[in-house]
Amino acid sequence: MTDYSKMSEDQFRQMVRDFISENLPPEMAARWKKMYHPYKPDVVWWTSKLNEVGWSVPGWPVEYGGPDWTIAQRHIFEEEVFLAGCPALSPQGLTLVGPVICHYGTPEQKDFHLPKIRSGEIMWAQGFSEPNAGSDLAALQCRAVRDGDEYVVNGQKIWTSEAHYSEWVFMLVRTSTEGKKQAGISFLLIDLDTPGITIRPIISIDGGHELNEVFFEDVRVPASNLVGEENKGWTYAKELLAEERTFSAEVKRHKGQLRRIKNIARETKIRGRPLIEDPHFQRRLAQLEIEVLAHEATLWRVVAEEEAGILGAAPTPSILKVRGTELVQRLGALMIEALEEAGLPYYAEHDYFLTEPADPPGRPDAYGVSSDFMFRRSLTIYGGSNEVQRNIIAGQLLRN
Amino acid sequence: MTDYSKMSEDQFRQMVRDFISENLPPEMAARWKKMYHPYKPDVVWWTSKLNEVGWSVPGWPVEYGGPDWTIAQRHIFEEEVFLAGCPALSPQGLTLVGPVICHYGTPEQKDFHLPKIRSGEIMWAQGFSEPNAGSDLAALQCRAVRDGDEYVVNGQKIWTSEAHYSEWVFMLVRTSTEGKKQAGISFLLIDLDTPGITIRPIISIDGGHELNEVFFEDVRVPASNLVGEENKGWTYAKELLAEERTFSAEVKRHKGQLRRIKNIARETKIRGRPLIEDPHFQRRLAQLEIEVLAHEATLWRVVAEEEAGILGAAPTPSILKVRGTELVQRLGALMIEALEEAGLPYYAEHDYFLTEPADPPGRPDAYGVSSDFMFRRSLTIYGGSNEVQRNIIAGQLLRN
Amino acid sequence: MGMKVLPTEEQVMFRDAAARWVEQEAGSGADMAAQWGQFAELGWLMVAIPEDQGGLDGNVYDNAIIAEELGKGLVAAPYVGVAVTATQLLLALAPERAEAVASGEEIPLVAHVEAGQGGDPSWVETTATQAGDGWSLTGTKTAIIGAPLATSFLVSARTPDGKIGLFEVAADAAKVREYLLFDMRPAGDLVLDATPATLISSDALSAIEFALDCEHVVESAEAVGVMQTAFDLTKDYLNTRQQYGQLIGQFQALQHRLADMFIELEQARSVVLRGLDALVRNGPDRSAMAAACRVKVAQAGHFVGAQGIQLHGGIGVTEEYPVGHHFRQLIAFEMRHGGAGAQVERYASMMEL
Amino acid sequence: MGMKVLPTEEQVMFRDAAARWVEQEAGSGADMAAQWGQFAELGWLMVAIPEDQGGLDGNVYDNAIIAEELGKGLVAAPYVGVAVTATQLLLALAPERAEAVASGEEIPLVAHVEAGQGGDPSWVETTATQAGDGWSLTGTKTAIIGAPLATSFLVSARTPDGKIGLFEVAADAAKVREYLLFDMRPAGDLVLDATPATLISSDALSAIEFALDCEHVVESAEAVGVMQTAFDLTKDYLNTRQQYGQLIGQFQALQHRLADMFIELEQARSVVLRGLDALVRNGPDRSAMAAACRVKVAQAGHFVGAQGIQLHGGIGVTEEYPVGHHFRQLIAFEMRHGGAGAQVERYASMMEL
Repeated sequence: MTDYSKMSEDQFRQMVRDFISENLPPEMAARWKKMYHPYKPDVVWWTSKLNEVGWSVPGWPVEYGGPDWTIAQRHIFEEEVFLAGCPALSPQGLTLVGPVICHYGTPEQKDFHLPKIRSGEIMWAQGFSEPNAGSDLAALQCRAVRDGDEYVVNGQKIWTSEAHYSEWVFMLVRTSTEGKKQAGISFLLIDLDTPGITIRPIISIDGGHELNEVFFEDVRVPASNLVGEENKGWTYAKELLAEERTFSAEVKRHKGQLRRIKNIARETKIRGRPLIEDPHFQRRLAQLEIEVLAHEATLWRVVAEEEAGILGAAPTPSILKVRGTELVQRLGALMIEALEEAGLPYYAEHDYFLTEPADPPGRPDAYGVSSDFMFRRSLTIYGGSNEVQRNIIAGQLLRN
Repeated sequence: MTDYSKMSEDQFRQMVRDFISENLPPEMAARWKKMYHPYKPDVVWWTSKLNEVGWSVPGWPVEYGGPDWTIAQRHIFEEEVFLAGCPALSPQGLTLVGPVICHYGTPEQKDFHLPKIRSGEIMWAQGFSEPNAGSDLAALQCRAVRDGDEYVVNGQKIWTSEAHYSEWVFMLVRTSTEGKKQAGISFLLIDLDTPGITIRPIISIDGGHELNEVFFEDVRVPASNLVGEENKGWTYAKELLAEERTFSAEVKRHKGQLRRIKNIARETKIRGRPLIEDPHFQRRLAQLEIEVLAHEATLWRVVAEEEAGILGAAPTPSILKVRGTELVQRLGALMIEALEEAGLPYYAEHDYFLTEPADPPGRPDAYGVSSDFMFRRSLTIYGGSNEVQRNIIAGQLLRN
Repeated sequence: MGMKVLPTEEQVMFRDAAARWVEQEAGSGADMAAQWGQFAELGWLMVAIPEDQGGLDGNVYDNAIIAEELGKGLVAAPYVGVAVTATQLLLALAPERAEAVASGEEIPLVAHVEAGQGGDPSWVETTATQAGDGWSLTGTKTAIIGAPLATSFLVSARTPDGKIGLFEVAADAAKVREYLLFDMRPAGDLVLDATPATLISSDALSAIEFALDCEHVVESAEAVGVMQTAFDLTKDYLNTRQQYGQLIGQFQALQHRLADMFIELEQARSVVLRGLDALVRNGPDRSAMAAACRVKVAQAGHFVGAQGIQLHGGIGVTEEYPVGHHFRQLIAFEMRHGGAGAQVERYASMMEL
Repeated sequence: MGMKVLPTEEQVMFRDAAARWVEQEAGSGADMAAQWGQFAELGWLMVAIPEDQGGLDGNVYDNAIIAEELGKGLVAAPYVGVAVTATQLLLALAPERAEAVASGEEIPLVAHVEAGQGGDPSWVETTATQAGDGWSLTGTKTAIIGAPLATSFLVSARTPDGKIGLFEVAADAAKVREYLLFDMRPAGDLVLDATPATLISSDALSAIEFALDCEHVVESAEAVGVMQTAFDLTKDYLNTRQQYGQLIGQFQALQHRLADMFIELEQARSVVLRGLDALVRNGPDRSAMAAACRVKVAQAGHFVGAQGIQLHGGIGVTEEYPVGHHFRQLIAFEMRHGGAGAQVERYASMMEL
């Protein structure tokens, strides 16, 4: 295995770029630069490609196939693959449930699941939110009742990204109603082919299909699919989210947006002059680029502090999430403004994302921009709404 | 008495302009265009001048000397006198306690106080806030205990504008601790020459002196100075504030600020070019001018609805206050930006505002701009902080 | 301050009728052509047409009142485009045509906007050349809302003498590239390639400017309607949805957001009244006020729509819940006529300095 | 991502020493001259000077660490102006002078800013003409913080060949119009009217640019200190002040405001590290990063200072409570070098398009 620890950041970055230019098909890159919802065939193909060199699971322990990158290297990798237009890997398996299985899974769970996650052979959905457990996740009610060596699951999950083309789902289920509401929650792995599961699409306001509702009716799940101990699922879920504390910063997306805004503003001619030459537009763009710089520097600070084993400013993940998501929306707003009427046509990633979307009329550089702008309203809502994040930040500050 | 009801708005406006140009000494106008704290000699002189034609108390009932203007006419008047640089009338007597005495005062109170308020002979301070009763005004603790035909007042008031050059103060005092905290409050008039009163200046961060703390130690006040009934003061105070529901919109100040920003931006040359010609600056200015237009149109709507006897959007005063005060601060920020370093020198309205301030070095058009910017931080705090106003707005919306 | 604020009795009747219509018909699945017949019957297409031309002798205020109600229901039929923009243009340049529009018999749509115009009505790159007795036009007009319904297009084009003329192209003689806007309203681009056209006026710029100013303001009124519903949905949601064992409307941070939404909504409503006033007065500030109107309403709409979604949480981004539809239409409003930024620039160019 | 984030042990020592000094001396009423002697003794004036010129061989990071602590205490003595701007300029153009500055014996201040410069270092209208053996300068340099303490001024001026030279004018030979800034720091304008001066360099622009970039970043670090105290005061106040029978820190709207203040503070702190990194690397992005630093810190400071006052309520606008003083100094920071808006423009002019 390559020893990455000896590489400078520039060397590492160059290595990633070389890999991409040798392996990423240009038509796939072109497709991904306009798309914003996952397209399964590309995702699976690219996951397996990365797996060949051991790069599909940068966050995993070495003994389970992780490449032993520093946090900084992981960020460089993420940025490079994103900006080059590589297919977005599905995070549920690779970065969410994978590490939990690594840490808490039984030997059988590890043997069965980890290789299939790494290679992209099995894709995962995350079953956490419920209709009445959104911001207040611990209020979840989907029940799993032990019956012999099985759990019988009844209930509903919602906002389940990619469930319609995933093979498995990892769930938080209620196994006890005693004590605090956080106390009776367990972490369960379920094969989506199990009888009793119904998946219903949720179409989002961009016209796309990424989200789903999943209904469970007397779904019988082997007890051996329980991860860790019964009623301790809340702890694992929290660790799973904390593990990724710096990866919700969205910096790579901001950089992609800045590039795309500049491209659009070069192409948009207002009364014959490229918009990019308008002093007012330039300064608004400069202002946002400065915001991105400061945000990226915050990310770097946190990464350096993490690598040095220092906790740093305590509510860091919340800060990165709030600022990162809000910047995505502000950049999106400037981008649609730069498009004027050219951004108005509906760009339908319509066919449930199992086929490539059709191109609407108009400028190719406008494809998907306004749809993406619509869909990204969700950024400030999911994963703990920004209101919840601000509660967390203030709570930590005022306790200290 | 002139019948103003027959006048068109344009005629009315012209009449006010004519009066100003005939009566306002040019040096006084020049002084007021750079000042932002009241300067007593000018205030008294101008009040008496307006009183000669019956214009010092536009909000009073006709029988007590009000000119019977429409609400629209009052706004036109306010705007014209402000923009012409007339001394700012002291609101405490003329627009706050005056109408309360008109409605609830005894005949003796009316005979003694109203003429002296109208003419500017007696100036008033408002004793409402206390150190522990700010946003939560009804928590006030300054006690007035009945002793024969006197009240004995003990306690403290704070943020008392202009107390240091006022002759009287109107107070909310606690006369009972029974029932709800709003229930035991009375409305009392106190001569500031009464023994036991100590006035201590509060210097604000602009270096100016407008605010005071007032301490009351066994201050004996004739019981005949009670307004209305004992323990009903909260009602009168609320009416007093509601009476002026459209006059906290600050539109006249916004218009003055826009004028001044444009003047400054014409004078500020950046690398040889007037700032006013910079397209970026122009558009930011345009944005704020549009905000002012929309806000002014809201004021007009509310005035028209009031005159038609329709209540309109219920939390109107709070909306006007929140938006009006925040716009003053945004305009102030653009103004100091337009000044660059020329706004840095300290402009001291230092001599407790009984003398005219000295001019600092630098551009005369910069005088007072940054000091005013500092002082206007108070706008979003006093008179019910903007946080309290938003509570009020949301409370009314969510009840309906 | 003499701005008209309160509706007349007649206007209240129109408003109530429109509200009833929206409630009954807007989601009924009836096609736009059928709805158009109803608009004509209800008299909505003739409110701003003088009595002697067969109209109801009202003005843009009446259009605005109807448009606001249609906005509440996200009605896609191009009411403003026909009953305001095209109607005003014809009243100025070919008043004898107004009656046929009012009756619903003809549905002309103005084809003026071009890519790169940046909200400046005088920037027209489409050219008109004389071809025998008639004219022929070349260029592309974009984002014509309701294009599939049009019977003809009123097209601005630069004539050989450098002036901007107005021409008419019959819908069946035109090449229209139809598409949906992202807010699901049908629209189209008019692709002119030496397309034959009839001359209406050889010097039409000032009439076009007036008609577009009317469009800015009345479309703003429509957007206020869109916003109002987004606000109402959000307010009701805060009074219904529970999290952490209480109504989410009891959380102060959400209360303050709702207050800010309401303030913006009120500012938008007010500036529309000011815009209408400026149209009727038709003074030197008319175009500046129309631009201001568009800017303020677009920005307020962006904020109210986005926060409406945010306060709904996940359900707000779904197709099956309405608040996101309102957001989309508000964003489409913001992006039209060069976008709100271009309208700020336009205001700045007219601002007293 | 190789940006230096964590302080060295030596830097931690400096930070602790500066924090102690601020605690003991900052409000002690000692005059600036006395404080200056202490700065020299503590070695703070020599941290960025190479060892072979008698310094401690550190760099602007060390200056920034000290400046941040001085900012927390609103120390008026012109530490950044002398130990960073003047020192860097002399190190580039007259390194033999550095030792006298480090010892506190000489206190030169850079006189470069002119009205109308708009943050562009190359816009200099002050002129230098040769007069016999020496030079004579005419023009006005403005907003020199700490001017009353200066022993000399390092003045930029345009020479007859069109280049920008650097000159020195002794304080006792100069006409200084002294005044207070609104944040109560002593400052002054240098009024040059055929004033005799000594030439230091006849082609100084690039050294001036470097020194000013250092000033931008280290002054930003100082402003972060100012902001930190404003934030801490506010946080403590929310944990102390009661209204409506509870700690005001329990109101969610105020909690969220505090969270936003903290986010801005953290962004400001981060961008300063990035600015320092750019100075040390001295690559093509140096000036852009310095401008970005100034912009972000100024805007964050404006927000944090203003909200600090707002959350304090009435007491926040009083002279006797500190949070307003911090706001004032943050606004003064924002207005310097053409103001934050001019720095955005400067960044935009260097941005990759």
